[in-house]
Parts: sequence; structure tokens; C-alpha cells
Amino acid sequence: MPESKLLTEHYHKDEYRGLQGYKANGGYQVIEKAFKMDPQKIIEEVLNSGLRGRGGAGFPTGRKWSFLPDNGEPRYLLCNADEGEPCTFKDRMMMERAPHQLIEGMVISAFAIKSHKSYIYVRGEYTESVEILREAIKEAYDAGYLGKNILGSGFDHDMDVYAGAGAYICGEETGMISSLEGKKGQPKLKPPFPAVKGYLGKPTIVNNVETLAAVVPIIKDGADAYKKFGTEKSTGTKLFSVSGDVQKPGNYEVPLGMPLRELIELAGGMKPSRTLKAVIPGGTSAPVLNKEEAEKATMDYECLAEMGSMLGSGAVTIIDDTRCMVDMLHVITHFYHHESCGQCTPCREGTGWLNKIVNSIVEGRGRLQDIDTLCKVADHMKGKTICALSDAAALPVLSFVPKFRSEFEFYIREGRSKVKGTRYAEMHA
Amino acid sequence: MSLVKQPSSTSSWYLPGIFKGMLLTFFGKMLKNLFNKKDMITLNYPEEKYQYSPRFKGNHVLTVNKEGDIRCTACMLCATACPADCISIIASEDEDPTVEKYPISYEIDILRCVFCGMCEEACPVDAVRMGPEWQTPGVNGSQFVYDKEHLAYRPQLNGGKGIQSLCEDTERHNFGI
Amino acid sequence: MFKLSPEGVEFVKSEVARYESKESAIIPALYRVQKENDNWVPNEAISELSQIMDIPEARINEVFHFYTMFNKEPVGKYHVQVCTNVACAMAGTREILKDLCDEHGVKVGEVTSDGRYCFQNVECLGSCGTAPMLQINQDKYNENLDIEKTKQLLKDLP
Amino acid sequence: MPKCTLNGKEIEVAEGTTIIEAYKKLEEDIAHYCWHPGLSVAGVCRLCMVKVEGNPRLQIACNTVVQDGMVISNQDDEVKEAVRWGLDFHLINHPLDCPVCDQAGECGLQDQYMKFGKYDPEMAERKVKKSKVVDLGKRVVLDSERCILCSRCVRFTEEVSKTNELGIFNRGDHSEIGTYSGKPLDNNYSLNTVDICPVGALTSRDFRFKQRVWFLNKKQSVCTGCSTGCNIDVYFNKEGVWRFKPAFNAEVNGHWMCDKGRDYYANLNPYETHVEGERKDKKVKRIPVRLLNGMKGSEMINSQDLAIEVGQRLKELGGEKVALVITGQQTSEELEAVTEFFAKDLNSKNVFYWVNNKENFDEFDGILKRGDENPNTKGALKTLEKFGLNQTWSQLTDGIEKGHIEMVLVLGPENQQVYPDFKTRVEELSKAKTLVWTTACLNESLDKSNVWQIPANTFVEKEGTFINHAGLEQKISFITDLVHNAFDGVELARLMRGDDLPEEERFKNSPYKRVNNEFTSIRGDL
Repeated sequence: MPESKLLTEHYHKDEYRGLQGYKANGGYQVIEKAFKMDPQKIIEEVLNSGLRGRGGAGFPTGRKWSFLPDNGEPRYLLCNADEGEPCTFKDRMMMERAPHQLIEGMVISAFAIKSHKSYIYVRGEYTESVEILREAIKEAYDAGYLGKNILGSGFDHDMDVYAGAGAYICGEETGMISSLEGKKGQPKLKPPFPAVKGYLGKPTIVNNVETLAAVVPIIKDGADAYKKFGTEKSTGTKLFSVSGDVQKPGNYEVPLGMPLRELIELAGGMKPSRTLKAVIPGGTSAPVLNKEEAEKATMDYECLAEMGSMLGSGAVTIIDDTRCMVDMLHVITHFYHHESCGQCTPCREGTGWLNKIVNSIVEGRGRLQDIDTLCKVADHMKGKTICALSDAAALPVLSFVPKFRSEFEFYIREGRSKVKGTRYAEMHA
Repeated sequence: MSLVKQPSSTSSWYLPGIFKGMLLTFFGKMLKNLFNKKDMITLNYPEEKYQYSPRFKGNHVLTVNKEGDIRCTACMLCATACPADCISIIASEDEDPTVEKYPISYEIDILRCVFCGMCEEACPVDAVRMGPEWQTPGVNGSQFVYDKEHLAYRPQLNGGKGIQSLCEDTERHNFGI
Repeated sequence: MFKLSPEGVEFVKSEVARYESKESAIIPALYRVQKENDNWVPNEAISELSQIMDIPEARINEVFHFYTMFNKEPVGKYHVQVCTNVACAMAGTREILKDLCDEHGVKVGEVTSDGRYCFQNVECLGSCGTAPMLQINQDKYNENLDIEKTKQLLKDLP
Repeated sequence: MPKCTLNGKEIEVAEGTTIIEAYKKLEEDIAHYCWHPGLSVAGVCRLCMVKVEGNPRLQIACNTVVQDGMVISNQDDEVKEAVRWGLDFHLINHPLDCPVCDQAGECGLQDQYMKFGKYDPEMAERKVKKSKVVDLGKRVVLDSERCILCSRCVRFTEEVSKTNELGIFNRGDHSEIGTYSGKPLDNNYSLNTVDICPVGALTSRDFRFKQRVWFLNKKQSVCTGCSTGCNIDVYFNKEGVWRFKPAFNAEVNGHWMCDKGRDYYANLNPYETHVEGERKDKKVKRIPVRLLNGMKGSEMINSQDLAIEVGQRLKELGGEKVALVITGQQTSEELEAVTEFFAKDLNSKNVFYWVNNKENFDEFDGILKRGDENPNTKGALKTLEKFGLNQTWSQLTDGIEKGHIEMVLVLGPENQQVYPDFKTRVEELSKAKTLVWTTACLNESLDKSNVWQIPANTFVEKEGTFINHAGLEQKISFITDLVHNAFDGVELARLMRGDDLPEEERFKNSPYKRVNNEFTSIRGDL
């Protein structure tokens, strides 16, 4: 199966970044079509298309939009561009290659949900993306695609870019709202959900960059045309960030439901004389797939859920046979320990505990019962906290340890890695 | 378990028993001790004193830490456990945040003490022990209230240097517990 | 003693007016302080911001300590942030980081004696397809590196 | 009114009630740390887990509103397991310093671990080290290691005191409660953060290490610091009173009280304890604070005899030559009894009302503290009204000046600190031939040859009624006796009238029967 470039068709062109180039390649035409439609019709169209959130949770976008209460309060549209999930780099490409596509998608979405103010929350490290987006928004204001009475439709919309400052948790929608409100980026208690009480207590819709951009082709050709891509339940195309041990890592836009094997082929296949060992299919918080599972997996929401994993943000990390899984888990637990916001106890203490246990194992101080303790701790972190970070930290442990238990046991008994044959120094301080 | 014998009809005759006892005293013990002084089991107290085992529950000792300071953290668990209410402690703040709390006054009223050893059991840091000393002489009432100085640094305890506690905080801190 | 420049104060005030809640301006304000003070935020800047923005110090301090991109201590002229998350670690950034530290005789997070570099491991920067990568200060990413290229890159810095 | 079933018991609650509130109403056990009835919901400790039938995920009781027909349980094995582990997560980085910790005995971690704990810790790694013994302000000491980050104190400074000094800095398991360096926690409500801290992270600088809490008893009373009349728990033992804590009363003070009110406890104890000397040579010194017996000038005299003598002298002089001064610091019963003695028995109109700082009376800080620092101003006014007395202060001073008034009895204020004019009034009144002053605490200005001092009971040693600023009558009860020879106004009136005052009756409620020749640690020669 080849790539299906619904969103990324013109990404290779440099001029696509600017307003002129974007318009020359068919940009800002859908917006005119959308303004002639009834906002409710747009929501229905998005609902029909089966578009699901591309940020990680995979919640149907149209459903989310329909939760907004009709109480006359101002509504906010927030674009979640805090791409923090390790191994994900699709949003950065989208913002840097086609900022106007995002703006167009956002204006259409805002029109649909009758929001007059939107923010793009970009993670702080993406300084280049922030600059490009600011430039693009300025162009869009000048060309009348933003501001008062857009294209004479009577619809007003303002857009701003807000740069975060380095916190994975701000990728969680309520965490992002807290951060945008100028507080620590700690997730908020749900209920109330953001669609009811979000940014500054007002109804708020938070969508991922890719989701908002995907609204453009859906409105352009209609839901049915979009549904032709992908499987019955996972419709459309998705950008996969393929990284790790493949020959050509990068972003690939393919229809959902593509076999993982083919995706690896698309990314140039495995490196010479190496074989596949495991795949993390949806960012580090998705449970790892071993070789057998990876060969059977297709990249859609249902198949991966059936295998006990998830599509997540679409960050596919390919791990080959030269990698030590203990070391991989060490990196992952360190990450979650570093990023836990510290609000809920199970996550705050649990992520630290997990990291310390794995650290002990890596440094050769492990005990065999630590393997069970790891699983027990992770098990009791799951589903006990406000947001999903605790689950995200627990799931890798709960998949790495049982699936590669022999490697862990070998490391503890011998004090060295089964694959590498050595003990890791404390280089990952 | 030993059974107490009920008085029988023969035991109500006292005289044979008395004579039996006399025989044991004169011939069994007195003559033996007269000619064999070594095995004599009585002592010439106070010239001779019996050495009890170190586990004897005698007079209290406050242990010291490596620096020679009193180990007690003034948690007052001994005072709480004491059934005779004979321990009184006044706690104070220590400048060292790892120590935090120590007793400025630790007094045991030895005349009230029933030597039950509950204080020793209650102590979480091996700060108070009961030692093999058992004499509690004194010439007036105030000498029976042992203060911190006496409990930790009396000459009998390592020549006034005090007895080392088995439970050191520094070790606990080093292990990160 | 750090003091925000008059333009900086103006900037902070304009940011306060820009967003619906004045607290939203804390992050941009801290970025501004960081920019004006050699890439780190001194503690006394918090009370200055508190006065300008009329927000309690503790609220600003909470935000300041929560986010990793605000440096709490001096980080040298070039704050070299090496990603050591999964993809980059697989591509060998941990070895690169160790090499850099050894070469300059510092530990991770320490500033070199000449005040030029500070090497820091950071979590995923979102450039995994082009690993190994690093970011210097808040500039553009440097991607597809190896040890030689990294050393050359540092040498080429002004 | 939704109905729900909690652990098999049916209960009907008001609309919008959360599950945890329903549990509290039923007085069922439920583990929790971050939830506090007086603060907003944080939902971070994750301990109040309950199973709601029909919901696959465990819910937190503090953020789930009861809906009609809900079947809720926290006796489920799944819930118990979650709570056990939740507690373990709280404890893995908590230090093992209960012996040193001042909270031991009233600690949430200790209490809840006994009830819900796991009892087989599996943590074998190093604990996170944080700062210990940090002074957050004048009154509050922080130990970050003990902190479980429930955020109650932070929410308190945000929502109740609105001073925003505290914050949680850093993230993950390095999070620490703290203040910004230039802004310490110094508001007048700071000690409430110590009360609501479920662990020993925040402790009171004043109470720290003075007593272990299990040596203390508590009884409820009313704070006399101002006319708000906050309900308080008085913590006391044989040696005296050690602290006040607020007691919940929705009508008066809610869950809180001010620091100034708490400070007052020290004035009640007969002796003040001082620690003197450097580190190792610290010694404890006790200085008397209260008046322990009657004083006739500089001559010590049994207080009962003195009171009887005063009564006789007053009767001898008769109505016009005597005067009574009252304040808003006594209970209504005392004021009434003594005033009645003057108005009826002596037939005197000379009853005067001593007002301290009238200009501040209407001040209010918006939370609890009021400018009128007497607990019973309304009661005093009511008493005067009852006997139809309305003399002005100048009539008293004139009377003394001109020699009409020869003897003055002053029911002295219990809390002398809130009477800035104390010294001048003593000067003024001691121009009379004899000045009788009932006082609880010692005061230098009373050491005059014509001043007779009668020791008075403080509010913990008497029963009575205070009427607060809003006219609410609050009863106080006898708590403990601290000064044996002191009486309250009712007893004084009886003695002055010449009635008996049997010992047994005076101390019938005393928790500590005083026995002669009691062994104490300071026994001296046998």
C-alpha cells in the first residue's frame, strides 16, 4: 500500500509555507465553501467522516464538538500543538511545512463551533514553529482570513500562538488549559469536562494539530470521500512518525489500517542484517508489541486495542535485535519520572519508584523480586489519577516486563545486559 | 508448671520438719561452709559485690551516639509507657535539622521506678537501657532523681564516656531511609 | 541585582493586556527575563515581575519552577541540550553527551570553567526522525549529528 | 433530594452533595487527605476511592456528586486494595521520624495506616531527600520530607486568607511546599495551615516539642480574643494549657481561628516556661505569670479572707462611697452577680463601664478578627441596662478626685494586653483610698500600697456565657483549675455578701483532684 497524501501532498514545496504558495496550491478555498454551509452541517460532516482525535486518545472529533453546551457563553478553540509524546514529530512538520493549512482548518472548526477566539498552544522547544505560525497568522490577518468579518461572512475570529515552556503534561488537554491560564500545567479534575468548563471556565474545545488540519480535506470533498481511506471504524489517513531502527525514519501519511509490516517497508525497512524485535506503536506510553504481534498488527485503533496496545499519537518506534529492553525501559521510566506533574500521589510517587527500581536493576543492584514489584506498582498506578500520565507510565512497564521477562531476569542475575553483554554505566544521569 | 501440694495429714505434724531443717542447716551447710570457704554461696556485702549479667534490669542508662551526645530524641515514648510515671522529659529544638529534637532535661525518679523495663522496650532508638547496676543509694530525696548527666555519663559507664547506642541516625541518613 | 529593561517592562505590560487572564502573561514574561539575563532567571526577578504584573510571588514562582525551559541557575553562553529520550538514545546521544562532558571536564548540568557551555540531557524534543539531535539555547535544532559533527558544531559557534 | 446507598445504608442528601460528604454524614470510615470541608476540592490524594455500581473505574468520593439511586461502596476488595496501595504511595518517600515528629499522635498517616494500611512495605529504594526544619514564617515550621503534597495549606492561603504566600514548587516527586524567599507566611491565620496539615509537615513554632499530644486532653470553649467568639478546643493537662485549636461552628467561625487568639493560651498558665542557656547547657526556668494569692499592698494574704474583708469594708462604707468598674471581659453571670451586689445589697449607683479602645470597635478584617477585643461587650452593656445604670467615666474620676468615692472594686480585664490604657486607669483609680482589683495576671502597675489584688479565674476555670458581636449567646464550661486560690466573679460576690464557699463545691468539676503531698519530679529533701 502506498502513501495517501491527503494532508501532506504539497509538503515538499517550500513555497507552501507562505500564504501565496498555499493559495497557489489550492489553499483557502475550503474556507469559502465552509462559510456557505450551516455550522451544524459542518459538525455533522465531521461526525460522519469518523475523524478521531489524532493526538493520542482517539476520541471522535465530531462527538467532542457536539458536547458544547448551548448557554451563550463565549467558546474557545484550542489547538494542541504541545507535541511531547516521545518519538512523535508529525505536528512540528505540519506547523513548519503548512501553517496555513492549520489556520484554515482552525477557522473552519471555529466557525462550526461558533468560537471567536482560538489559541495554538505550541510546546516551548519548537521555537521555529512558533515563529512560522506567528508569521502565518499575521499574513492571514492581512489577507482577511482572520479578524473581523472574515471574507464578508460576518464571522469574526481571532487567533494567537502561545508558547509553552517545557512540560510533557501540557499535552494533556486540561493540563494545557491550566498552562494557558498561566498556572502550572497540572491537569484539572474531570468532571467538569473542558467542553463544559474549560479555559477560564468557559466551554472549550481542544484538538490536535493533525485533527484540525484534517477538517480541511473533509469539508473539501465531503465525509464520504474521506471515509474511503482507512478501515470501516478507523477512517481517513494518519501521519505516522516512524523512528528508531529503520533505514528512512520520518513522517509517513498512510491510510489507517495499513499493516505495520508495510509501514516499516515504507520507511526503508530494517537496517541491514538486523531483525525486528519489538515495536512501540503509539508513542512511549503505548504498550510495546513483540515481534509476533508486530507482524500481525495493522495500524488502526481497533487492531492495536485488541492487542492490548494503542495507536496513540502515531509514533512508531522500531526496535531491532541489538537493543536491550532493560535499557529501553530505563529511558522510558526516567522520562515519566521527569515529567510527572506531582499532583496525584500514585503518579508522583509511583513514577519515581518505578524509575528507581529500574535504575537499581540497570546499575546491577537489582533483586529478582524487583520484577514483581515493578509490575505490582505499575498495576496500582493504572487508572487511579486525574489524567492518563500515570497509565502512560505504567503501561510500558506492564508490557516490557512480561514480554521480555527473560532479559530482565538475566540482567538481575548476571548484572549485565543479555543483548549487549555489558552493564550500563550511569551515563543516563 | 509445678503443682502446689495440698496439706496432707502428715504435713500437719511440724516437729519432724523443723528437725529436718535444723539438720540441713548445721550439718548440710554450716559445717560445709566452715571447711570449704570457696563454695560458700553468700557474699560479704558490701565489701564483696555480686556481678549481675549485662541483661539484668537494674539502673537506667542513657546511651550516647558516636559524637558522645545523648542519643535520646525526646520522643517521650518511655514516659508514655512507664507505668510508674517516673520519667519526665523536657524536649527542645536542636540546631541540627537532622537531629531536630533532643531532651534538655531527662529525669528518672528511681524511687518510683518499678524496674519493669517498659521504657527500654518502648525506645525506638536504643537510647534508654537498663543496666547491671542495682544499687540506688542516696542521702536525701533529690539524690534519687537521676538527671541526664548521671544517667548517661556516670563514671561506671565506660569511665564517664557513656555507652554507645546501637541505633545511629547517620547510618539511616546514609542509606537514604 | 537583575532588573528588567524598560522595554522589557513594557513588553510584560503588553503581554498582561494581551490575554484574557493576566496570569497567562507569566510564561512570556519569564521568557523575556531569561532572554535579558544570559539565559537564566534569577530569583529576584520573580518579585519584580510580581510588582509589574500584580500577581502574588508564589504563583509566579510555581510556574517558574514547574517548567523545565526556565533555567534556575546560570547555564553558560551555550546551553547545549541533548535529547536522550528513546529514539535519540537509540541513536547514541547518551554517548555523545558523555563524550562532550568528558572532553570539557564537567558533569551533566555543570557550566564549563570558561562559562561557555553547559551540557544538559533533556527529554524528547520532537525530532526523532532526525536523531541524534540537540538544541543550543532556544535556537534551531541541530539534527542528524554524530560525535564528530557535534564537536565541529560547538567549535563553529561564535 | 437524591437518595443513595452507601455501604448498604440508605441515605438522602441535599442536591449537589459529594459522596465524601455523604460518608461523613453517615459517620462511615473513608480515607482521605486532600479533601477538607472548608476548602475547594483538589482530588489529588486519590485515597477516597469508592466503587459506584455500574462504573468500571473507581471514583474519588470528593469529586463525585451523589445522584439518585447510586449504589456506592468502599468496602469492596478492589477499593481496599486501591486504598492500601494509595497509602503506600504516600509513605514511600515519607521519613521514619515519627519519634521526633510533633504530629505523632494526631497524624493522618498514622491514623489511616492503622485502619487501611498494607503492613508489608515493598519500597527498597532510596527516599527523596528534601529540606527539613524550614521556617516559613514566625509561627510555622516546614518539613518537606514529611509533606504528602495534599495542597490543603496552599489552598488555604489562596481561598481563605487570600494572602497567597504558599505554593508547590518543582514537579514530580521533587515537588515541595514553600514560600517565595522574600515573602514569608506571616498572616494572622497562618496557624490554620498547621491544623489542616494531615501530617507533620507544618508544625507550630510555638507548640513544637512542648508536649506530646497524647498527654493532652481537650475540651471545647470560646475564644476570648475578640467579640467574634470563635469556638475553640483547649488542649490541657496537669501542667497547664498548651494550645488552642479552632472547633467547627458554622454559625461563628467555620473551621478557622486567628493566630492572635491562639497566642492567648500562655497567659492562662500560672508559670511561664523559659529555656535559657546555650545548646548543651539549656535550662528550664519557670516564671510566675498569674497572681497566685491575695495581695494587700505588698502583703500576701489568703484570697478568701481578703474577699470577705473587702465585702465587709464595702458594706461599712455603703452605697455612695464605693464604686464598681466592669469590663467586657467577664462572663454575663459574673457581671450580673457583682453588679447585683452593688446595686441591690449596697444600693449603689456607682457602676462604671471601662471601654478599652472604642475607636477600633467596628474594625473587621473580613475573615474573623474584630476590632472589639472583648468577648462580652454586649453582655456588659446588657447588665448595665438590666440594672438601669448609666454612669459616665468622668463621674467616677470626679468622685475619686473630690473624695466622694473612697473604695473602688475593679473586675479587672483578664487579657491586659488589649487594654492599652491599663496603666493610666490604674493611676487614675488608685487615687481612691482603697482600690481592689481582681486580676488573673500579674501586672507591675498594680504593685501599690493601697491596691488590694484578688486572684481571678480565667475563662478556662469558670462557667458562664459570652455574648458575641452578633448577639449570639455562647456558654463556656469549666475546663481545668490552674490557680487554686482564684475565684470568678460569682464566687467573689458570694464571699463579699458573706456567704460560704465550700471547697468541694468549688472544685467539683476539676479533672485533677489536688492531693496534698503529691510526688513530683522536684521533690527535694525527704
